[in-house]
Amino acid sequence: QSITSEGEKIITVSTLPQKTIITKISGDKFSVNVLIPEEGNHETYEPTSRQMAETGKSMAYFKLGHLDFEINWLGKLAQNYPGMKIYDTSKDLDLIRGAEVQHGDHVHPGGVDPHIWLSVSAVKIQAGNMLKGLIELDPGNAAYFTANYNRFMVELDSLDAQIRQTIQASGVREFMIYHPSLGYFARDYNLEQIAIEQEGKEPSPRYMSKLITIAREKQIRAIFVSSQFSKQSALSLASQLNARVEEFNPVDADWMENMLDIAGKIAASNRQMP
Amino acid sequence: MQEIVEIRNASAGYSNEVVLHNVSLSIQEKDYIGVIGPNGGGKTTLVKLILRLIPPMQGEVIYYGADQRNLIGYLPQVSKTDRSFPISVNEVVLSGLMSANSGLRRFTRSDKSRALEILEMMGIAHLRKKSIGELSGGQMQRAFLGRAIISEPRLLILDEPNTFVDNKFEHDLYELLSHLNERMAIMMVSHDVGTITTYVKTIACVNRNLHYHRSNIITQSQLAAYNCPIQLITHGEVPHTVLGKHHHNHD
Amino acid sequence: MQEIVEIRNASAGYSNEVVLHNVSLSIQEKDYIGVIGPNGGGKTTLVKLILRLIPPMQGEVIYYGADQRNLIGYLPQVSKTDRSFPISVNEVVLSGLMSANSGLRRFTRSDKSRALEILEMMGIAHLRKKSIGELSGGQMQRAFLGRAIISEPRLLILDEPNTFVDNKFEHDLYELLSHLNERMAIMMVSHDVGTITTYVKTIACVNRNLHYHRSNIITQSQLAAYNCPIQLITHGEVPHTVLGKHHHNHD
Amino acid sequence: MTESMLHLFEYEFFRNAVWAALLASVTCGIVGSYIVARRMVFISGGITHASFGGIGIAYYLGLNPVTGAAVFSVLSALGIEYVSGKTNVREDSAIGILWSLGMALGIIFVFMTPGYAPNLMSYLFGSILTVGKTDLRLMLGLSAIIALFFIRFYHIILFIAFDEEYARAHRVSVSLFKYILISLVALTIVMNIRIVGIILVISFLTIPQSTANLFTKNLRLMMIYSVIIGIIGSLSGIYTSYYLDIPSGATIIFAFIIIFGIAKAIQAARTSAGIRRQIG
Amino acid sequence: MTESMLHLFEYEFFRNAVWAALLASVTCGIVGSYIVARRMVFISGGITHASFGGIGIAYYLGLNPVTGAAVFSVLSALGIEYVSGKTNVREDSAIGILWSLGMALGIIFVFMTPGYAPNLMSYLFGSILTVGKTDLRLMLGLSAIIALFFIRFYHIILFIAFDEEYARAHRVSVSLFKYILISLVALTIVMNIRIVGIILVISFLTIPQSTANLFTKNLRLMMIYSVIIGIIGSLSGIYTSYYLDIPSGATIIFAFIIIFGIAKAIQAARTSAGIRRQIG
Ligand SMILES: Nc1ncnc2c1ncn2[C@@H]1O[C@H](COP(=O)(O)OP(=O)(O)OP(=O)(O)O)[C@@H](O)[C@H]1O
Ligand SMILES: Nc1ncnc2c1ncn2[C@@H]1O[C@H](COP(=O)(O)OP(=O)(O)OP(=O)(O)O)[C@@H](O)[C@H]1O
Ligand SMILES: [Mg+2]
Ligand SMILES: [Mg+2]
Ligand SMILES: [Zn+2]
Repeated sequence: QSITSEGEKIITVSTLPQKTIITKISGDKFSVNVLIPEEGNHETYEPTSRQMAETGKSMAYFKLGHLDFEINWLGKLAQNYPGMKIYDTSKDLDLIRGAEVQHGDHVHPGGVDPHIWLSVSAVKIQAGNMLKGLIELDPGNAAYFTANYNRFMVELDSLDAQIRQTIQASGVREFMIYHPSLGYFARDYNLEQIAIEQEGKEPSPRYMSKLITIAREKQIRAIFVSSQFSKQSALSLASQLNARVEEFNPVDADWMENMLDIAGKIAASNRQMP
Repeated sequence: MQEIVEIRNASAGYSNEVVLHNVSLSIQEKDYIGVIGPNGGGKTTLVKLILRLIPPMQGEVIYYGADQRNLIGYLPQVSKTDRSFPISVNEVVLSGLMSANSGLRRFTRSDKSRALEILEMMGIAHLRKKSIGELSGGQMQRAFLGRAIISEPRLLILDEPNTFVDNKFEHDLYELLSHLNERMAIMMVSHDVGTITTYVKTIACVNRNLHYHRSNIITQSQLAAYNCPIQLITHGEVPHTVLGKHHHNHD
Repeated sequence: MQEIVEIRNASAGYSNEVVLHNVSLSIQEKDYIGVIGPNGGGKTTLVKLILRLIPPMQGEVIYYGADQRNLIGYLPQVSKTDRSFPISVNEVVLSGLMSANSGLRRFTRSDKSRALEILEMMGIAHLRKKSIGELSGGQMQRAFLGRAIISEPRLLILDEPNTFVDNKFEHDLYELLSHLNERMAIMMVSHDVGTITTYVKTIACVNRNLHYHRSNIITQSQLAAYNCPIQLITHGEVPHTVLGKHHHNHD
Repeated sequence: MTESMLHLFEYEFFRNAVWAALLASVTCGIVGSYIVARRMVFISGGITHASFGGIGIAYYLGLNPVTGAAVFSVLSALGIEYVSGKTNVREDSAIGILWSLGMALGIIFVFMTPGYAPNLMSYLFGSILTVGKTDLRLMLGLSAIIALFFIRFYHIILFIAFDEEYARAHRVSVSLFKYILISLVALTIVMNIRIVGIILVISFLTIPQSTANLFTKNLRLMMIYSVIIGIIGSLSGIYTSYYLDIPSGATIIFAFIIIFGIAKAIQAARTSAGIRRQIG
Repeated sequence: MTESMLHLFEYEFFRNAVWAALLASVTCGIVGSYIVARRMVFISGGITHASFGGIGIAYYLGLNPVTGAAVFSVLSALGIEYVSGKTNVREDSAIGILWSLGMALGIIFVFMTPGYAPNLMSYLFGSILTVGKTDLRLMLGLSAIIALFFIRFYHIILFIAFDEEYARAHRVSVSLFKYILISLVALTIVMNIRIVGIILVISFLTIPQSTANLFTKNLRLMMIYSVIIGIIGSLSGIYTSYYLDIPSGATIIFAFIIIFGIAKAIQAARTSAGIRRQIG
């Protein structure tokens, strides 16, 4: 039934947007299996047996790079499937990370913001990594993949231009977000991401008071919140700022459309809604 | 004489064992029934059946009288007391006043002075503010006795009331019960033949079945006639040496 | 005579109350000490002090003898039994065999036959596979008595052993204890003056202080001389009517 | 310092946080004392996770997840009481069973819901700094209901909790009371989770009560002291978190634990002084 | 069907899942019976959340978070035993306190660690379908230790759990045993969470035990039956999840609950038949 018919080649990725992106390049040469790790849902995240069976048949795993899920589970998966190649699509990417800190005798790097799929420039680099991987897996179709890749790059350039235009036209310089998943997006378009959960951490009262002062100063009219999360806290804050809550879905399967949608929402975020 | 409770052809027990087989008993006003029988005979089971703490597997338990509010006062054989439960001795005694309806009303001043009276009667008034877990075995038994009698129930059921209490108090207790019996029926489980035969009016022998003797003195021949299935009760065989009275200097 | 345990000028009690003040007592082989005193006098506290279940606030408790493994068998006044705990009657009795070292070894065949013997002695052999929570009050007390004596300890401490048990068994128990006393020391807390004075060899009166009487018969004048702070013990005042023996048809 | 303390009150989020702390202290102080006395602190974890099922079902049916959580938490509380009453399963095991069942239902319904799964847990993690007005109003209502219920029925609640069998012998409607009580417990937990988050709820439900229990063995006083300790601890926690610029949930917990430590030390000193005096 | 059942074994993930189910059944069957008998099921939630603190500290210090969790879980288990032994705080309250403290520490350390915050909990959660070889080896070791320890010291464990005071009177090193036992409990919980996830752990620790308890009041048999029920339930849950293509955690829980329901029905039928026979 759903187990793929004989001879089909399978690769596995972590998230739905990643599948959309890699399919742009791999076309019909690979069947793409998604594990769909739900951000922050670790108490309950569970793949089904079938997803796991597909993963087992995969030639390779294209990891996004820095999802908690990947950090903690991929090692186990690799143990289960020693034959499966693992590609890190975040290779060579200029990651947003905390400062390195000296702790006595050792240094450890700050945590990495994992939301690298929500940025056109970052996806370009990921696509390059994907291309390299796919060619390695199936050298016979190298030309096909490269053609797809080039076509995708053109699409990405136009997407980037469109987003840049939308943002510039709106004059928006900053946006407020509950859980900071648009760090790379903000960097791409010279926006300031004002996060309530700064670096994904619970706010302190002093930070909250600062936040409110800034939000008032900058006339923030919208608070962005991922549609997977409870809006409750954002709503309460929004009412204090006389702002609205704007939902967006960071993991929508239709990645390109979604990027435009997010850009549109940010562009409109300084406007008072009727 | 008015009937208070009647057990009619009832069987009762626990999930893996039927303990009482087809027992019948009627308790009337002013009754003072002593319940005797060997360990495991079913005395406590009988008490629980009357209190409707376990349902009859067969037959029925009927309560008589329009007002069933203050029907029964009860002293359990073993109380499942959590020794660190935050409740004071005074509150334990007061808890005897709860009943189907009156449990919902607040305690009045007279309830509280009644509780103090009972505590004094039980000789534990000085301990009333202590938490129940801080009492000795006998002191705790006294608190539970107080809880059983405070509401002046129509029927007082005591399952081995002499447990843990010292002799002085035991004696006083039996006197008190005789006195209470003027206004309420009493059913008392005991292994103390001396007591049973001195104070009670009638005797129920419980050993899987129940045999009711309408007197507090039963001879061997009577028992044989009733085919009374109880074990040898032989307190008199133990010779006594009596300690004289001596003074008690409580500090 | 060899000493087993000695309490030397000890005070003991609970966080909010010192119960025993400066008590001393030495228990020697073949001793049979009856401990009497009013409710709340400190009898159970004394027992716990000897067992080192509570630390002395002052003074000391000394165990004598090189081998302290099988020192004490103990029957608590109230056992904190969780009635739904998954343990069988047989296992409860066997648990008396654990001690500092032997607790770590497995039970041998002879341990198990010893347990069966004890269960028969206690009249609960037919209940040995039941879970402890399915016993009646008296049956449970017998199981705990079995646990206390199975290890043949050098000192047997019983806190009100007659609780809940029927007369037939009570009588048998005292006979058994007299028998056991030939090879172990016994300390027994009881409110039953008849027993105390019949079976024990010496008497300790406990009421915050401890007065030790080297005899089992104490007269009023003796008590006065010792200034014994115990309450009136008055069992003899209750008149007895003795029930005759009658047959027991167990099913 | 006093000045800046007052200036914080200009912020609505801060006023709300103070209100939330007060209301959580009251509801958890009362309900927590009952829970601690009955040795069923575990229920806080159980209800939380069982209500997960409700969120999942609500999400699947397109209803409000919070209502789903509330309804389901009450249902699972009733289920816990039912299972432990009717079968011989012990209360803590019953809680464990309902806990698992709730989560399993949650997972299945989330799975059946098309699209990316919602983060059900996020519905259970509130922060005291982002409490909404509606929640505060609901909490105020709940506090009033709980306070009134416990004042009105204090003794019967106490007696049933202490000796259920005895209450049954007195023909009190024990089951009715237990069902009502456990529903109130469930509502308290769910509501408080919404406003202070699950971690803080467990702290609010146990630490002040354990502290109070060091000084009193009276349930009523335990409730009163717990409320007071809850208020002192949570307010000082919030202020500390402001001055140290760290998350307030953690500082409130630390404040509670410090208060507990101090109380324990005082009690130990008192006891040993008392013993020394008596032995003298 | 049998064919495709066997064909599943071609997948390593499936073989590992079956191993994980077996090992979880063994460890949780034994440890869970002990926990259920002692009425401390709550400890599963407590240990998990308390170990959050360990992960936070490990993360801050740049150490391995899983080791941090394991070390901290044992430390908090010892803390629970210590608090409930030395102060008069009841065990469930002590668990609540340690639960809060652990989470507070976790939050603070995450806050102090520079950079984007990781979801610390993710270090603890696993799925039975993604178990790694290393984890299985660790689990195998733990199962062996637990089985040996419980077989070797079965009676002393039973007696201490049943009547601690009596064991003390017999001069058994009660505290030592309790500390060892609670450490084993903590390790079992942490390890099992990593391989089957927290929801499943609580199910594995309570439902088979409650089912076994319907038929036996003997701790040893309870352990054996629990292991068997655990294996049957988890394997049938895994198969069901494969055929219905739904998450296996949930189906395992449902399998457990169905087995419990059937067992309850059998027991009820037996009882009433027995009563009818005896009454005649
Ligand atoms: N909770 C229970 N579950 C199962 N069986 C029980 C339970 N309680 C008592 N039994 C059994 O029922 C029988 C009668 O017990 P019951 O407690 O009524 O005896 P009793 O006459 O009160 O004895 P005692 O003098 O020892 O108090 C006993 O054989 C006992 O083993
Ligand atoms: N756990 C406890 N905490 C605090 N106080 C206690 C505790 N147990 C007993 N007490 C107090 O200590 C005193 C002595 O108690 P103890 O149990 O030693 O008396 P006892 O002589 O055994 O009495 P009884 O004949 O009633 O068993 C009593 O006043 C009692 O209130
Ligand atoms: Mg009885
Ligand atoms: Mg005593
Ligand atoms: Zn994110």
